[in-house]
Formats: sequence, structure tokens, C-alpha cells
Amino acid sequence: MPETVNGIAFFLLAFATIGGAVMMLSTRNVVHAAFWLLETMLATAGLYLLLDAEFLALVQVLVYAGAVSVLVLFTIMLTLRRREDAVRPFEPGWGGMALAALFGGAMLVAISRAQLPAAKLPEAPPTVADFGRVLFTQWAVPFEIASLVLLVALVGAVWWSGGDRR
Amino acid sequence: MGYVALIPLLPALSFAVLAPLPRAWRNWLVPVSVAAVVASLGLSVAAFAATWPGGHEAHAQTAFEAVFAHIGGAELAFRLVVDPVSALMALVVTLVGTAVQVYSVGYMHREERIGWYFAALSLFTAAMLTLVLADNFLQLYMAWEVMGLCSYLLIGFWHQQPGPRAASMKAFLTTRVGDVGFALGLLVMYANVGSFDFAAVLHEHAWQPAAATAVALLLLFGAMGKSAQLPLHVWLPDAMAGPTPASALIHAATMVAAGVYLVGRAMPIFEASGVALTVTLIVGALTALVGGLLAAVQHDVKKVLAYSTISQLGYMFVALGAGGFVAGMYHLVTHAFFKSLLFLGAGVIIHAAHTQDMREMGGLAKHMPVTTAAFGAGALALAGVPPMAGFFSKDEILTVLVHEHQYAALAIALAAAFVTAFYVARLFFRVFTGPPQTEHLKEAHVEMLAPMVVLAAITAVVGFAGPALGEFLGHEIPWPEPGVAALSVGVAAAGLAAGWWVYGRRTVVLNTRPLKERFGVLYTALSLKLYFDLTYDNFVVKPYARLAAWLARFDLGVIDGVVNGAGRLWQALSAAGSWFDTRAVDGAVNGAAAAVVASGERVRAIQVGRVQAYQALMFGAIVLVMLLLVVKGV
Amino acid sequence: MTIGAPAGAAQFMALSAVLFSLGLYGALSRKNAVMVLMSLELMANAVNLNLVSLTRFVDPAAMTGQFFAVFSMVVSAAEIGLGLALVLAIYRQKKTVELEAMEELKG
Amino acid sequence: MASHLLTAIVFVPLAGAVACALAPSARASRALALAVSGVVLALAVWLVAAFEPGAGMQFVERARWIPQIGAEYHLGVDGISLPMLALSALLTLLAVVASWNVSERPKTYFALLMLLAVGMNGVFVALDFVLFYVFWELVLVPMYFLIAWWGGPRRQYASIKFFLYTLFGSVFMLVGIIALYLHPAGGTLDITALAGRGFPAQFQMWAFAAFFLGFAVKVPVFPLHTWLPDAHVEAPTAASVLLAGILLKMGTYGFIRVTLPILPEASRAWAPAVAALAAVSIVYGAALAFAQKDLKKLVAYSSVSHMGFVMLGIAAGTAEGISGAVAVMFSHGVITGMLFLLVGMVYERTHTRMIEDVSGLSVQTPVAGGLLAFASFASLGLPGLSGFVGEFLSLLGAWKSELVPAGWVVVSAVGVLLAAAYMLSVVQRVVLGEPSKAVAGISDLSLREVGVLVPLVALTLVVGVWWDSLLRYVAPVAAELAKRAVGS
Repeated sequence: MPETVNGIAFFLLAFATIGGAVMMLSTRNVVHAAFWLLETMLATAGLYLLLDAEFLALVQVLVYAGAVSVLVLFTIMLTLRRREDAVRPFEPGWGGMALAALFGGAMLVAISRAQLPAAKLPEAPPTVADFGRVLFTQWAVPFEIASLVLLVALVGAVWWSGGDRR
Repeated sequence: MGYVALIPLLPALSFAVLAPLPRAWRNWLVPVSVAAVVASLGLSVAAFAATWPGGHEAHAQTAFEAVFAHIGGAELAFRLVVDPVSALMALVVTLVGTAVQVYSVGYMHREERIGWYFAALSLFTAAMLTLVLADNFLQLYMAWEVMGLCSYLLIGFWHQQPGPRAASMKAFLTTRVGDVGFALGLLVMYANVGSFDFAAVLHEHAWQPAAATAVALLLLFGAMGKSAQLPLHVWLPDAMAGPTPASALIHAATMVAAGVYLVGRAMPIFEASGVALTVTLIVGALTALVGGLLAAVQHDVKKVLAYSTISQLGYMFVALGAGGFVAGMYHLVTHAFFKSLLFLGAGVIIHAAHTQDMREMGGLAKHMPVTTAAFGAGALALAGVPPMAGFFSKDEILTVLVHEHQYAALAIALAAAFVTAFYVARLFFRVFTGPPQTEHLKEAHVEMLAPMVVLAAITAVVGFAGPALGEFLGHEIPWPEPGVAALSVGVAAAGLAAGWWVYGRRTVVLNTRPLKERFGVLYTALSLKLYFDLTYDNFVVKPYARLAAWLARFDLGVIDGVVNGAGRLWQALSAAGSWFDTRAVDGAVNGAAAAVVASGERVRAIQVGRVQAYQALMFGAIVLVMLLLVVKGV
Repeated sequence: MTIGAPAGAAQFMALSAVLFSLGLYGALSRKNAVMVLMSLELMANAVNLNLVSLTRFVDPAAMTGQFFAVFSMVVSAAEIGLGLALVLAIYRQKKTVELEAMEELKG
Repeated sequence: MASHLLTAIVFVPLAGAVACALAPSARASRALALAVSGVVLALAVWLVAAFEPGAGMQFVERARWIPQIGAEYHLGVDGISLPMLALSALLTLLAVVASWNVSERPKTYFALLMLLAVGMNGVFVALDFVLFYVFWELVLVPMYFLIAWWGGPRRQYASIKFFLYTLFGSVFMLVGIIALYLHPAGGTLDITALAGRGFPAQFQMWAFAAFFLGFAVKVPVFPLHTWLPDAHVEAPTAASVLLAGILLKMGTYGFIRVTLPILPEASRAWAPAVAALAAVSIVYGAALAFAQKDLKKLVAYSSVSHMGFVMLGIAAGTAEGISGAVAVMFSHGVITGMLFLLVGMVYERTHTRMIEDVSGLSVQTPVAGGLLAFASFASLGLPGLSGFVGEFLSLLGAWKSELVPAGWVVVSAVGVLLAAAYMLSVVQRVVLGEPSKAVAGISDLSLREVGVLVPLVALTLVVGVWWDSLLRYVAPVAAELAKRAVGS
């Protein structure tokens, strides 16, 4: 397998990712923001495909694009009393922007200096079948724990959002 | 000649007496101000008479000297010095000043604040006299600025109305733009010569062309502001919001001519430069023409006269730019007389017609014969018709241009002369002929008419004294020259005839629409004052206000933000070792302890209870560590 | 770096850093709790992208990063579920989702 | 007595502070403060009368103090500290009179004013670095409490900011002092003795940087100015007057007393940068003043602009420039004091400082309006009033100086125009026009208030007309400094 991936595809997907994030942060409508988040997530799924991680791309689409977006939209709708509440004044947040910019800048500097270890590239990328095999053998215990976490989270979420208790 | 010191001192004293008093006393003491200026006039006549015999050969005589500062090896002195030019100027200033003050007694007698008006007039007179009697540029500059103050006070005399208030500020600021140039000129002058004295700067110092050009252009810039030359002329028409007699004194006869006086005084520097003379010529020529054109489209009587003043001052600059010092000064003198006459006449007209708009006037001649005659004399002088004074002085300027072969300037000057005659005719015929539009027209009181009659007499006579005056000032060129005189009279007659053709033949109602339509674009541009005001407003004033507001936000947001950010960071650091007990030391008088208390209080503020604040703190710390790593190159 | 040149680990890391910073900015500056949670998702997403891309460019056969990403997604899914539930709960009590209203922890 | 005149001027207020604090009643405390500041002013007048114009220190007092480090009790005045000392004594008296009606904890208030006077007078006469530093820091404490206890709504924030900011600066100054003391060429804490010691150029650069931070915060120079508007706006009137009139001048006085003679080479090397900062301060302060809606804030930013002229003159290092700098220091103290007093008096009546709410003062209250207009014209540098003297001389000196690039002088000269813009906009909106709702019905200044302003008006006129009344003290020292230190 090659040491790099297709630059054009990367550029387009990266643009879509960052553009979606920027739009999400700059739009004044919360509902629009949720849809821009969805767009970012889908573009990220495309990046996973580019990185030969088909399974993850699938999971990304299912979990983020499907479940999380729907959840977010539901919450937005449940917490809006009027349609106009969805539109909020833009909050520039200069301090946050400065901090984030500093952080990002420092990261970029660090990345530009980083030395990666030499790559061990096999002939062909591993398939989804390989992925499944390893997940359920070597990573079986963590997988089970993760399931448990999800279950607890589910129960907790139901508990917290359960309306009639109080 | 010690009495010369009293010439500016008397008006200054009358200001010092009037200004601090309560209003009622001030109003009651108005005669003091008039008496002071009359006394100054008497002394000026004496000084002039004493200087006359020697003519321009006479040595400058120091009448008063007081060193007010010793600085860096130089002595800065306040001196009152009489030489032919300053004696003549003092005479003109006190003469016009007296006329205006006498006239004002009648014109302003209904004003509540008449005392303050006279106080400001007195201060102005004192400053102008100090200026013309100065023998160094610093004193000249200081008096110059004080005049600016008086101009500001008098333009804004009716400050309860927004118009005069805005006009006064505009006048002060616009002239101060020029004054910055003047001040810089003084700096360059001092750096080169080490003195401000006329003797040292003008005669003893050997000027390098570059330095001379710098100084001359900067002084010229100052003069352009004060004398309302293009492109700094915008304040003068607005300044007409002030009382009319004040306009006559300040914005027609004396203060605005101070720029001409300055350039005239600094002539040796201009001559050493050469370039500066050309620039003066160009500025003057453009101003003469543009001012005349603008005057021709105004409807407000005073604004016609204001633009006319701008144009005539341009004429004086043309003379100076061509090297005709005497011609310029002579035109200054005659202009002072006939223009103040015209302004005083305008005041009478406005009182009688209860409007400043020419379109609502007409037929004043029948009811106000004296005013008409006096105003007519002034108008003819302005148009340059012999034997009025204006003809002689304008003729000398044209002669200088011919003599120096400045034919382009000559052409522009003749064009300006034509336009001048045209708008003079327009003004005269609109106001004094045709059907009356106002009832109960009455001639003015004697205290207003007398000064006008005197000025009109001077205007009619002083032209014949021209050659003698020129000799007195030391003129360079013999004049009048018949050919030039014929040309000038011809142009003036043509202009007057054109004006009569359009405005004088009317029987019932005047219709100028065809004329306006024929000159559509030009007329629009002229009626918008050639876009000068719009340009300044949109490209200087408003951007500056926006910039200032933006800087204020920048100061609060960025510079102060950095400070406060540093403060918060410091608090975060001290929070790490939060060992203060904030309450234990509360109420301690000790300064350091109190600072700790207060900072403890402030430290508590970071426990805001908001998730994002904690998050910011966390990432702030991470960023710090990262920056440290990046800087250390890990 | 020119546009369209083949992309390697550094480019992906840079992309992920930018994405993370954007998410950080949103999380720090938005006053709406839902927006903050969405920004947190953005940050989690950036982390996942980093994991996947590094494993692809360093040791694709082991797929370690991909497994990590799976678990990370699980956790962030749980987190957003819980987070939104909390938002709903708070909304019910305070009738607002503004973070400014939530400062019981003020010292 | 004459030999201990300076000690008396510095420490009589200290006794006054104690007396004011222990006075049996508020009225007694007030009377004591008035008496003490009156005595100090009388002593200062005596000092001025006995002073012989010329270079060099006079009325020098020396005594052993801390022999372990060689610190001495060393006082003296020269032509530069004399006007500042006299101004300090005058403004203290006026501040006491202006705060006549303080009702909240008056005893503490007057005691703090007296304590402040100790520090201010001390800074201008101290010739020993330790003594100088002690007085310098002593000033901070009473000023902090004056702002924090008698200030406006945001007084906590403003007072802390003022305190920490200036403390931050003075720490660097302390570093500089210690560096001078420890350097082999130095070894003494005597300010006069350190002059002309010939420190190495590299060392001078660093020492200058340290002193610069310490002094520049106090001046303040852009971009270290942001404490000033906050402190001024929140401070009570008397504190504003002293803050603008005296405290700011401590910074520029430090430049003249310390960096010019002791670190001449660094002063020369840094001059272009200092001039640039000065020019930026002038224009920036003027633009910001123009944008303000709060009258007091406007005056505060105008101070930033005016102090820029002081820095310009100091950067020039010529006799004209230094004289101009001191003249601006003096006249700014007088004029800005007048402006702050007037703003305070107007505020007491209208309860607003917003420019848009106040108009037509000259109609309703001709005395207040007239004096405000007078002070405004003095502030914008009208010749014949004292504001012009310093600004003109600073520009003159800067243009003549080879150290200051001409461009910055031009920029500074434009600042004169901008000063006219913001001051006239005040006159136009506040003094002129029809009286606004807030102004209608207010009373004109009382005799006490006019009495406070009259000395300042008189000084403005006298110095503006007869420059030598101030310059005959300043010019010889300035010439000496320019010749010895900057070599022009």
C-alpha cells in the first residue's frame, strides 16, 4: 500500500470538514448548526474511507450522522419554545478565539517539527474481515466493557431526562 | 516712539477690563472699548505720520521690548516695532476697527451680550495690532493664534443656534490645519537660523534653497489656512454665521489678510526659494478664479462677499507670487477698505430686508439712498472701475504680472476680474433695483451710516494716493501703465455689462433658469461648492471620527484586554497557591495587606462556577505548557 | 504544501489540529449548552481522525488506532447522550439552555 | 530653618496626616488639613523666593541614614524639581479646599491627602535612590485608598489596576537601582554622584530598559496607559487632580533626574524609539479623547496626549526640548487640574459626566462655562496661555535634535490639531448651546470653588505670557543636562 493518499480527494474532504465546522460555529441558527455538524461528520467519514478504514466510516455514518444528529435535533426542538429562539446573536468570544488560535498555532508548529517513526507498510491494506477478527479476539474484553458503558449511559440518560419524576 | 506700545495695549486693556466682569457691567462699559480703539486710531495716525517722511528708507524703530524667555542661547522677545509696512497696517487695522466698532454700537444694540461682543472685538484688534507690529515670527504666530480664538468667539457669537456653533469650530480647526504648517515652519526656521527675529531670519541668514523652500512652503500653508486659500478656504463662507460687522473686520479686512501680510513679510525667504513663489502664484491664481466663480452662484449676500474675499485674497497671493510685494500689500489695504464697506453695507441691507437671501430682496435703492451710494462705491471698487481704489491696486497687480511675464497668471487674473465684475453687478442689481419685496424699508441710523460714508470716501480717494503709498513701501515697478489699465477697465466693464444683461434689465420677476440650464454641470458643481466640503466631510472628518471610535474599542479590547488578561493569568497563578485567608485580614489598614485582600477577592472571581471558565483555564494552562515546549524546541 | 499534492500523516494531523481548535473555540465561547456539546463532538471527531490517520501511516497492519477510535466513538456517543439528557433536565428546571445560568459551583 | 526647609516641606504634611487622623471632629480635621497644606505652600513660596536660578542643587541636606548600604538622607532642589515641588504644594492645598464637603470618613480622607503630599514632595527632593524609591512607593498607598474608598462605581477594579500596574513598573525601577548600585562603576545610591560615571554602553541599555518600564508606566506612555482612564474616572475629584497634576509627572521627572544624567548613552540610543512612542501617545491619546463620551475620560486621555509632548522633549535631549518637557509638566498640572476640578464641580451639580447630557453651561452658569472654555483653550495650546509654551518648546527641541526623526515631530505637531478637535468638541457641546435638562436650574460656582480655580487661571496666564517666570529656573538646568548628558 502507498505511503500517501490521494491529495485531491484529501483536499476536498478536508475543505468540507473544516468548512462545515466553520459554518457550524458561524451560523446564528442552532438548527443550521446541527446540520453543519452532520456535514462535517459525513466528510470525516469520507476521510476514513480514504484512510482504508471502511468499518469506521460506516460506524461514523451510523453513530454520528444518524444517532447523534437526531439526538441533537431532538434536544434543540425540545428546548425551543418559539421558532425564533433558534436564531441567536453571534457571539464572537474573542478570548476563546485567541486561546483556540494559540492552541492550534502551537499544535501546528509542533506538527511541523514532529518526526514520525518509520512506517511498516504491508502489501495490501487490512480488510474489514481482518478488522472483525482482531476486534473479537484480541480486543474482546475492552469491547465488552464498552458495551457496558453504553448501557449505563443509556440508563443514565433515560433517568436524567425522565420527565415526571420531579 | 514709546506711545506705539499703547496702540495694541489699549484694546487689550479694554478686553481685560470687560471680559471678567458680569454681563450687565460689561454691556454698560461698551463705550470703553470704542474709546480704546479710537485712541489707538489716533496713535496709529501719529505713528504713520512719524514714519511717512523717511518713506521706505526709514529704519525700523523699536517702540517696546520685553524679553519673555531665554532658551537654549536664544532670547525670545516681545517687541513692538514700527516700519513703513507695520505703520500702514496699524493704520488700516485701527481705521477699519474704529469704523466697525462705531457701526456695531448701532447694529448690535439689541443684543443681550453686546458687552462680550465688544470685548472679543477689542481682543481681536489688540492681537491684530500685535501681529502687524511684531518683529519676529514667534510673536506673529502667537498673535495669529489669538486672532483665531477671537474669530472663533465671534463666529460662534450666537452659539445657541447650531449653525454658528458648527461654523466656529470649523473655522478654528480649518485654520489650525494651516497653523500646524506655520508652526512646523517656525521649527525649521529655528533649526536653521536659531532665531525668530525678522532681522536675523530675513536679512542676516544666508538661506540654502532647500531649507528656504521648506520654510516658505510651510509658512505659505499657514497663510493659506488663515487667508482662506484653496484648498483651505471652506471655513470662510461658513464663518458668515457670525455678526456682520465682525465679519467685516475679521473675515474681510484684517485677519484673513494676515496670511498675505505673513507671506509679504517673509518675502526674502520666498525669493531665496523660488519654488515657493511659483506655488504661491498658482495657489493665488486658482483661488482668485474659483472664489469668483463660487461667488457668482451664491444667493446669500454675505456668502457672495465671503467668496469674493477669498477671490481677492487670491489676487494678493498672485501679486506676492509674482514678486510684487508692494502690489500685494497695496491691494490688501484697498481691499480692507472697500470690502469692509461692502460688509457694513450688507449688514444694513440685512437689517432692512430681514433676510440674507438676495432672491427675496429688490428695490432698496429708492428707500435707502445713502446705503446705495456707499455700497455702490464699494461695489465699483471691487469690480475695479476707476477711480475707485480697487482699480488702482488691481491694476498694479496686473502690471506686475505683465512685467514678470507671467502671462498664464495674467489670463487667469483677467478671467477672475471678469467674474468679479459679473457677480458684483448681480449682487448690486438684485438687491438695489427691481421691484421691492420688503415693506417698511428705512434708511439705517447715523452711527451705522457714518462709518460707511467714511469708508466710501476713503475708497474713492485712496487710489490716487497709490503712487505715494507705493513709494512709501518701496515699490519696484512704475505704474499705472495705460495699456494694462485699459485692458483691466475693459474686462471690468464687460463683466458689469454681462451682469446687467442678466440681472439688471428685469422689470417684474427674474428668470435665470435658462442660464442655469445652459451651464448645467458647471452650475451644479459650483452650487455644491465644487465638492470641497463634501470631500473633507467624507474623507477627513467622518473617517477620523470612525477611526477614533475604532481606536477606542481597540484600546478597551486589545490593549486593556492584554493588561486584564495578564492580570487574570497572575490571579490564576496565585490561585495555585491560594493560601490567603480572605476574611482574616479584612479591614486591615495596612496597604500591602489590603492589596492582598483585594487580590484575594479578585482571585475568588475565577471560581465563577461556569464550566467554560474552568475549561478555558485548563486549556490556557495546556497552551502555556505547549508554548513552553515549542519555544524550547522539544 | 500545494493543493492536491499527495497527503501524508502531517497533513492529516494538521487537519485534525485545526478541527480541534475550531471545536475548542466553540466550546469556550458559545453560551448555548447544545452548541457547546456539538463543539465537543467536533473535538472528539478530530481526535478520532488523528488516531485513524496515524495508524494508517505508521502501522496499518495492527489497526490499533482504528480500535481506539471505535471505543472513543462509543464513549463520545454515550457522552453526548448523557449530556443532552442533562441539558433537557436543566432546561426543565431553569427554562433555559444558557450556560451563564448554570453557575451553582461559584466559589 | 532655611537649611532644613526641604525637610520641613516633606515632613510637615506627615505630622499633618497624624493630626488629621487623630483630630476630634471632621471639621477640625478639615481645618488642620487646610492649615498644614497652607503652611507647606508658604514654605514652598519661601523656597522659590530664596532659590537662585542656575544649575546645580540648592538647599542640600545630608545625614547618615542606612550606613550598611551607603543610603543617605539626602535632599536638594534644582530648577527642575523646584517648579514641581511648588506645583505639588499648591495643588495639595487646592485639593483640600476642593474636597471641603467630603462627608464619608473625612478624617481618614484628609489624613490620606496629607500622606500623599509627603510622598509627592519627597519624590521631587530625594537625591538618594533608596529615599527616592521609598517616597515613590509611598505615593501609591494613599492614592490607592483614595480611589478605592471614595471613588466611583468601578473603584475596586480601577484602584487595583492602578496599584498593581504602577507596582509592576516600580519593581523594574528597583531592579535598575540595584543594578546601578552593584555595578563596579556605580557602587553608590547617590543620584547626583551617579551622573557621568560612564557605565558601559551595553549595561546602560539594560538599565535604561528597566528604568523605562518603571517610569513609562507612571507617565503613562502608550501602550502602558490603560490604567490611567480607569483610575481617573473612578477617582474622586481631588485625587484626579493630584493624579494628573503630580503623579504622572513623577514618571517624566524620573527620566530627567535619573536616565538622562546617569545613562546618557542609552538615552541617546533609545531616543528614536522613545520619540516614536511619544508621537504615538500624542496622536493616539488625542484620537481616543475625541471618541470619549465621558467628560472625565476625555480629560484623562488628553493627559496621555499631553504627556507625549513631555516624552518628546525628553527624547530630544536638547536644552529647548528638556525645558519644554518641564514646561509641559508644569502647565499640564495646572491646566488639567483646572479641567478636573471643573468637571468635578459640574458633576456635583448635574450628577452626570456624559457629554451628551450636559450643554449650555455658559448660558446657565457663565462663570463655570467661561472657566471651562478658558481651560479648554489653555489645554489645546493657545499661545498666551501656558499650554503653548511647553508644547512649542518640545517640538522646537525635538526638531533641532539629531536624535529624533523629523517624521515623528510632524506627527506630534498634528497632535496639536487633534487636541483642538477634541477640546473644541467639548466646548461646543458642553459650554455652548442651549442648556440641557441636566443643566437647567443648576447654580453657578460658589466663591470657594472660584477661589480654587483662580490661582490656576492666574498661573496659566502668567506662565503663558511671561515664559521666563518658569523657564528661568528650568532653562539653566536643562542647558546643563543637554550639554553634559546628551552632548548637543
